[in-house]
Amino acid sequence: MEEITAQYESFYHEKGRYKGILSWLMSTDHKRIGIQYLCALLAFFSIGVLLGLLMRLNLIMPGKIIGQETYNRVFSVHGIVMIFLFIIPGIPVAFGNFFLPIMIGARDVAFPRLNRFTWWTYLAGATLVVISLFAAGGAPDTGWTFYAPYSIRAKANITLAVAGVFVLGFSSILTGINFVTTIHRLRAPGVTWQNLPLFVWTLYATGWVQLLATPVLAITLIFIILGRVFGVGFFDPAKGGDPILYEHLFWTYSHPAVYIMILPAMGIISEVIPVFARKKIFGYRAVVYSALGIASVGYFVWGHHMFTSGMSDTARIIFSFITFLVAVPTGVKIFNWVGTLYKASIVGNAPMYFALTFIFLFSIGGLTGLIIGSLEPNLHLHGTYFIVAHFHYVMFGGVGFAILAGLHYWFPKMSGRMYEERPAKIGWFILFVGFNVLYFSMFILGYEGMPRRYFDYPPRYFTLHLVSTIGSWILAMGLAIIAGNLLSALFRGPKAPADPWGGRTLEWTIPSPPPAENFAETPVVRD
Amino acid sequence: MVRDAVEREDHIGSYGTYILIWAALMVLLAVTIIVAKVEVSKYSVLLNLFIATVKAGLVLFFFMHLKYERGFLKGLLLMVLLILASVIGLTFSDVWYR
Amino acid sequence: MGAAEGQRDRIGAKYGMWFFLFTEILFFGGMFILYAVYRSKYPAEFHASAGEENLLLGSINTAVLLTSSLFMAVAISAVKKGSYRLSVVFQAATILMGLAFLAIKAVEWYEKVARGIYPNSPVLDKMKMGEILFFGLYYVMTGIHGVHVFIGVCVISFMVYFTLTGNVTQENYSKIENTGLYWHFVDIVWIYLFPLFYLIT
Amino acid sequence: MILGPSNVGGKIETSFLIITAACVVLLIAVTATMLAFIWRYRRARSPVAEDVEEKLGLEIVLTVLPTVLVLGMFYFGWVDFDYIRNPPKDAMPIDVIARQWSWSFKYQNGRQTDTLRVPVGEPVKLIMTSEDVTHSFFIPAYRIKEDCVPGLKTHLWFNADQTGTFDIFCTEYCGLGHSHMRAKLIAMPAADFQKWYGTKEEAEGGSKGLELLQAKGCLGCHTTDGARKVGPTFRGLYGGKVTVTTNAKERTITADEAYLERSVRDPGADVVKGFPNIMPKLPVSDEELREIVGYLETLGQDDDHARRNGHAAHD
Ligand code: HEA
Ligand code: HEA
Ligand code: HEC
Ligand code: CUA
Ligand SMILES: [Cu+2]
Repeated sequence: MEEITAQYESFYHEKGRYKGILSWLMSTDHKRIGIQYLCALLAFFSIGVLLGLLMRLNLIMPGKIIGQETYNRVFSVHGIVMIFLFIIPGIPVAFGNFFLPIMIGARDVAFPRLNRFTWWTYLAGATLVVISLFAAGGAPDTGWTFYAPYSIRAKANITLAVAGVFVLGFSSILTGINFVTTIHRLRAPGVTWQNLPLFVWTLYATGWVQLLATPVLAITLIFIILGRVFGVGFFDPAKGGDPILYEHLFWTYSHPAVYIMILPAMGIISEVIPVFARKKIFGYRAVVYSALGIASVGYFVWGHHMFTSGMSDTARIIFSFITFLVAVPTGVKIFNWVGTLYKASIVGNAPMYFALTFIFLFSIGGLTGLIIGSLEPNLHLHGTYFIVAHFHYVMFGGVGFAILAGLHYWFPKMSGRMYEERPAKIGWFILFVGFNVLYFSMFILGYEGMPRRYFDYPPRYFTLHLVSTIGSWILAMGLAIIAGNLLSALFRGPKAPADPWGGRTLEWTIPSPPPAENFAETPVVRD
Repeated sequence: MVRDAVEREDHIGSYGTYILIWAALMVLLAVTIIVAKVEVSKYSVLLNLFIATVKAGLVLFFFMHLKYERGFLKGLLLMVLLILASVIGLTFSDVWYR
Repeated sequence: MGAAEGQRDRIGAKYGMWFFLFTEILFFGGMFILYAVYRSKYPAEFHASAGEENLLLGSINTAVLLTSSLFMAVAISAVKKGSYRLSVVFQAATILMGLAFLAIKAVEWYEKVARGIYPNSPVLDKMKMGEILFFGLYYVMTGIHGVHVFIGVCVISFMVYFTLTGNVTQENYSKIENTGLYWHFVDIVWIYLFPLFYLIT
Repeated sequence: MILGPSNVGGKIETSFLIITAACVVLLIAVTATMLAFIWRYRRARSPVAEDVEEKLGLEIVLTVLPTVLVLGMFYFGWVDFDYIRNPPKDAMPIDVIARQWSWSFKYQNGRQTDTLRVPVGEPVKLIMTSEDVTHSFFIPAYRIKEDCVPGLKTHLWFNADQTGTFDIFCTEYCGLGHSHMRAKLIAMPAADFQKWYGTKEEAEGGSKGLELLQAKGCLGCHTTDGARKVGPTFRGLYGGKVTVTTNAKERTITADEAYLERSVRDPGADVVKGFPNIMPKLPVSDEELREIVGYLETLGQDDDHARRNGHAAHD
C-alpha cells in the first residue's frame, strides 16, 4: 500500500475549541485519550511497583521498616492499584484507544464523547481510591478481594475505596460498549470479520467480557457499601447472610477479569510475532475462535478460587472441570504462535524479545494455574505463595511483558521517534533474570507452605524470601533501564518512518505520529 | 453501508398496536394477582414468574421493537440471558449440595 | 463516517444502548442471584414476609409503570411521524407516571419505616433471619430500581426539552429512541420484582 | 504412593507430583520447540519466510491433544478427592473454633486447648467454624486446608501416620493479626494421647486465669512472655506505667486493678500508645474477670514499658 503523505497536521497540533492543556484534556480524539490513559496508567503502575518493592523489603526484615498494620495496607493497596487501576483498564484504554480505530480504518471510536467521559470517570474512580489512602481511618486493609464479612467490619476507609472501584468499573463498562459498537459499525470497506487484525479481535472479545462481567462486581460492591453504611446484612451470618455468596459474586466478576487482562495481551502478541517472523500468523481462524472460547468459557470457572471456601464438593468438581477446559483454547493459541515461527525469517528486535518471553513466562504461569486448578493440589496450595507466584507470572510475565512488547512495537507510531535497540535488550535481559529470581522462589515458598498476606513468618522461609527480594532489585534495575531508554527516545530519538518494522496492519500505512483524523480518505482493504 | 439498507427504514409502531399490547399487559397483571390470591396450586409462584416472562416478552418485542430487529440482536439477548441462567445454575450447584 | 458522522450513526447508537441494557441485566442479575439463594434457604420466612407487603399499592404501581411504558412508546412513534406536539404531551405523561410510581413507592417505604422495619432497625434485627434478608432485599432491590426510575424521569425531561428545541426530530430521533429502550427495560425489571415481592404469599 | 506424615498428605502430594510432571513436560516441549525454531529460522539462516498453508488436520490434532491432556490432569486431581473429603464414620470429632486471631480446639469430653493434639493412627475429624470473620485452617505438613466460615460448619479429616509437631497457619486474610494466627499440631502416640486426654486440665496451665486467657482467645493477641503481638504483652504489666490515649488525650497512668478491668470491659476507653484500637469486647463474666486480673498480677512488674512493648515477636 502506498504511503499517504501528511497533508494533515499531526494530531499533536489539533486545532479545536480548546487551547493548550485543555486541547488535550477536553479532546475527543481517541489518540489523545489513549496517550492520556497511558500516562495515568504508568503513574499508578509506578506507585504499585514501589509498594511491591516495599513489601519485598519488609519480608526480609519483618517489623524493622513497616509494622504489621502498614504491611496489610500496603499489600491491599498494591493489589487494588495494580488490578483495578493498572492492569484491567491497561491495554484496552491505552493501546486499544490509540490503535483500534486506526486498525479498522476508522477516524475515531463510535462514541468519541463517551470515550472522553470514560477517561474522566476513570480519573474520578482513581481519585476516590487515592483519597481513601489518606483520609482519616487509613488505607483499606482487606486485600484486593474485599472479602466479607471482614470488609464489612473493618474500620479502615473501605467504603471510599470500594466506591472508587465501582466508578472504575463503570468506566470499564462504557469502554467495553464503545469498543464493541465501534468494531461492529465502523470498519472500513474490506475490513471484514475474516481479516480483522487479531488485536482488534481480542479487544472485541474483551469488550464483551467487560460488558457482561463488570456489572456483577458493581452490584457486589454496592452490597458492601450498603452493609457498611446501612447495616444491610446480606453477608453477615448474624443476620442470615452467607459469606460464601460474597465470594461467588466477587469471583463471578474477578475471574473473567483475568481474561480482560490477558486477552488484549494475547492480541498484542498475535500482532508482534507475525511481523517479526515476516509471515502470516499460523491458523488465523483458530486464534480467533480460541479468543472467543476463552472469553465465553472463562465466564464459568470462577469457583476455582473457592475450592477451600466451604463450597459444596459437587460445585468444586464442576468448577475444576470447566477450569481445565479453559486451558484448551489457551493452548491452541500458544501452539499457533510457536507454529508461526516455523519456516519464518525471524528478526530480533526488542518487541520480538518481549513477545517470545511472554510465551515462556505465560506458559509457566498458565501451567501452574492448572496445578492449582486441580482439586487436590489446591487444598495444599490455596492461600500460599504458590498462588502469588502463579498470578505474578501470568500478570507480569504475561500481561506485563505484552505491554512492554506493545510499548516498544508501537512506540515509533505513537511518538514519531525511534528508541535504541541495545539498551532495550539489555533492560529486557536484566528484567527477565530478575523476574524469575523474584517470582520463581515464590513457587517453592508456596509449596513449602508459606501463607500469603503474611507480614511475618517462621524463620525456615527466610532464605527463599531473601532470594526473592534480591530478585526484586534486579528486576527494578531492568525496568529502570527500559523506562530510561524509552523516555530518552521520547525527547531525543531520531524521527520514525511510517513503517519501521514492515507491519501489515493499517496503522503502518499512515505517518508517525498519525494525523488528526487518521486517514485522508477512508482506506479500502483488499485481501 | 449496504448491510444496513434493511435497517435504514425504521419500523414505526402504530398507536393501535401499542394500545392492544397495553391492554394485554393489564389483563395479564389481573391474572397474575388472581393466581396469587386464589393459590390454585403450590406452583402458583412458578406460574407467576411465567406470566411475568410473557409480560416482559410483550414489552421487549413490541415496545422495544425487538420483533423488528435483526436476528443478531435477538441472538445476543438470548446469549446474555443464558449466561445469567448459567451463573445462577452454577451458584446453586454450591448452595443446594453444601 | 468518522467522528462527526459516527455521532449520527443511529444504528450504532441503538446497539450501544442495547449493549448497555445487557450490562443492566447482569447488574440486576446479581441481585436476583442473591434473592434466589436466600429464598431457597428460607422459603417459609419469605412466604410470610411477603404477606406484609401492600399488595394494593404494589399492583397499582405495576399498572402505573406499564401505562407509562405505553405512553413512552406512543411518544416515540409520534416523533417518528413528525407529530412533535403529541410526542411532548405523551413524554410529559410518562414523566408524571414515573413520578407517581416514585410517590407510591415512597408511601410504601414510609409505611414500613413507620412500623420500624428498615435495615439495621431494632425491630427488624429481632425478626427471623429469613425475614431480615427479605426486607433487606426488598429495600435494596426496589431502591435501586427506584433510582433507575428517577434517572429515567430526568432523562425524559431532557428529551422534552430536546423535542421542543428541535434537537430531536423526525430525522434524528436516536436520543429519544434509546431513552425509550431504557425506560421499557426498567419497566421489565419491575415486572419481575412485583411477583417476587408481592405475590409469593 | 508417597507416604507422608498423614494419609491425606501423601495422596495430595502424589496428585501434585503427577500433574506438575505433566506440566513440566509440556513446558519443556513448548519451550524447546520455540527455541529450535528461533535458532533454525533466524534472519541470518532463513532470509525469506515461507508462508505455510493452514492445515485443518494439524489444527484439529492440536486441539484434541490438549483436551485429552487436560482431562487426564483433571482426573489425577480428582481420583482421591472423594476420599479426602469424606471422613470415615468412626473418626474422632474435634471442634475447631477460629477467631481473630487465635484457635481453640474442643474435644468431646469438653476439654479445650489452643494446641491441637491428636493420636497417631486414628482418624480425626475437625469440625470447624469461626466466631467473627472468615479464617482458614492450614496444616502445611498434611497439605490440607479449609476455611472456617462464621455461621457455617466446614470439615477436614486426616489420619496422622507419624508423631511430630507441625505448624498450623491461618491462610485466609482476617485482619491485623492474620500472620500471627498460628498454632501447633502435636501428633502423639495413641497411648500418650489417651493419657493426656484423660487427665484434668489443671495439670497443664497451672492457673485458672491462664486457662481463661487461652479459652477466651486473649492469647491470640497478647503474650505472657514479654513478646509483642497484636496487643501489648501481659508480662510486667501490672503496677507499671502505661501511656494511653483517653478521649484523644494522651496520659500516663499506673496499671492498677481498675485499669486492667476497664481494659477488658471497655477496650476503647484507654488505648495503649503504639497500638491500634481494635481489641474486641469479649464476653467475660465478673467471676472470670477477677480470675484473669488475678493472674495478670502474678506476671511481675516492669517499669520499662517502652522496652517491653518495643520488642517484636519473631519466631
Ligand atoms: C492475567 C491473569 C490471569 C490469567 C490469564 C490466569 C489464568 C489461569 N488461572 Fe489464575 N489467577 C490470577 C490471574 C490469572 N490467572 C490471579 C490474579 C489469581 C489470584 C487471585 C487472588 O486470590 O488474589 C489467580 C488464581 C487462580 C486460581 C485460584 C487459586 C487459589 O486461590 O486457590 C486458580 C485455580 O484454579 C487459577 C487457575 C488459572 C488457570 C487454569 C488459568 C488458565 O487460563 C491458564 C491457561 C494457560 C496455560 C494452560 C498455559 C499455556 C498453554 C500451553 C503451554 C499449552 C499446553 C498446555 C496444555 C494443553 C494443558 N488461577
Ligand atoms: C499487575 C499486577 C501486579 C504487579 C505489576 C505487581 C508487581 C509486584 N508485586 Fe504484586 N501483587 C498483585 C499484583 C501485582 N503485583 C496482586 C493482585 C497481589 C495480591 C494482593 C492481595 O493479596 O490482596 C499482589 C501481591 C504481592 C505480594 C504478596 C503479598 C502477600 O501476600 O503478603 C508480593 C510479595 O512480594 C508482591 C510483590 C510484587 C513486586 C515486588 C512487584 C513489582 O515491584 C514488580 C515490578 C514490575 C514488573 C515485574 C514489570 C512488569 C512490567 C510491566 C507490567 C509493564 C510496565 C511498562 C513499563 C514499565 C513501561 N505482590
Ligand atoms: C483482637 C485482638 C485482642 C484480643 C482478642 C484481646 N486483646 Fe487485649 N488488647 C488488644 C490491643 C490491640 C490492645 C492495646 C490497645 C488498647 O488498649 O485498646 C489491648 C490491650 C489490653 C490490655 C491493656 C494492656 C496494656 O498494656 O495496658 C489488657 C489488660 C487486655 N488487653 C486484656 C485482654 C484480655 C483479658 C483479653 C481476653 C478476654 C484480651 N485482651 C483480648 C488486642 C486484643
Ligand atoms: Cu485468621 Cu487469617
Ligand atoms: Cu481464576
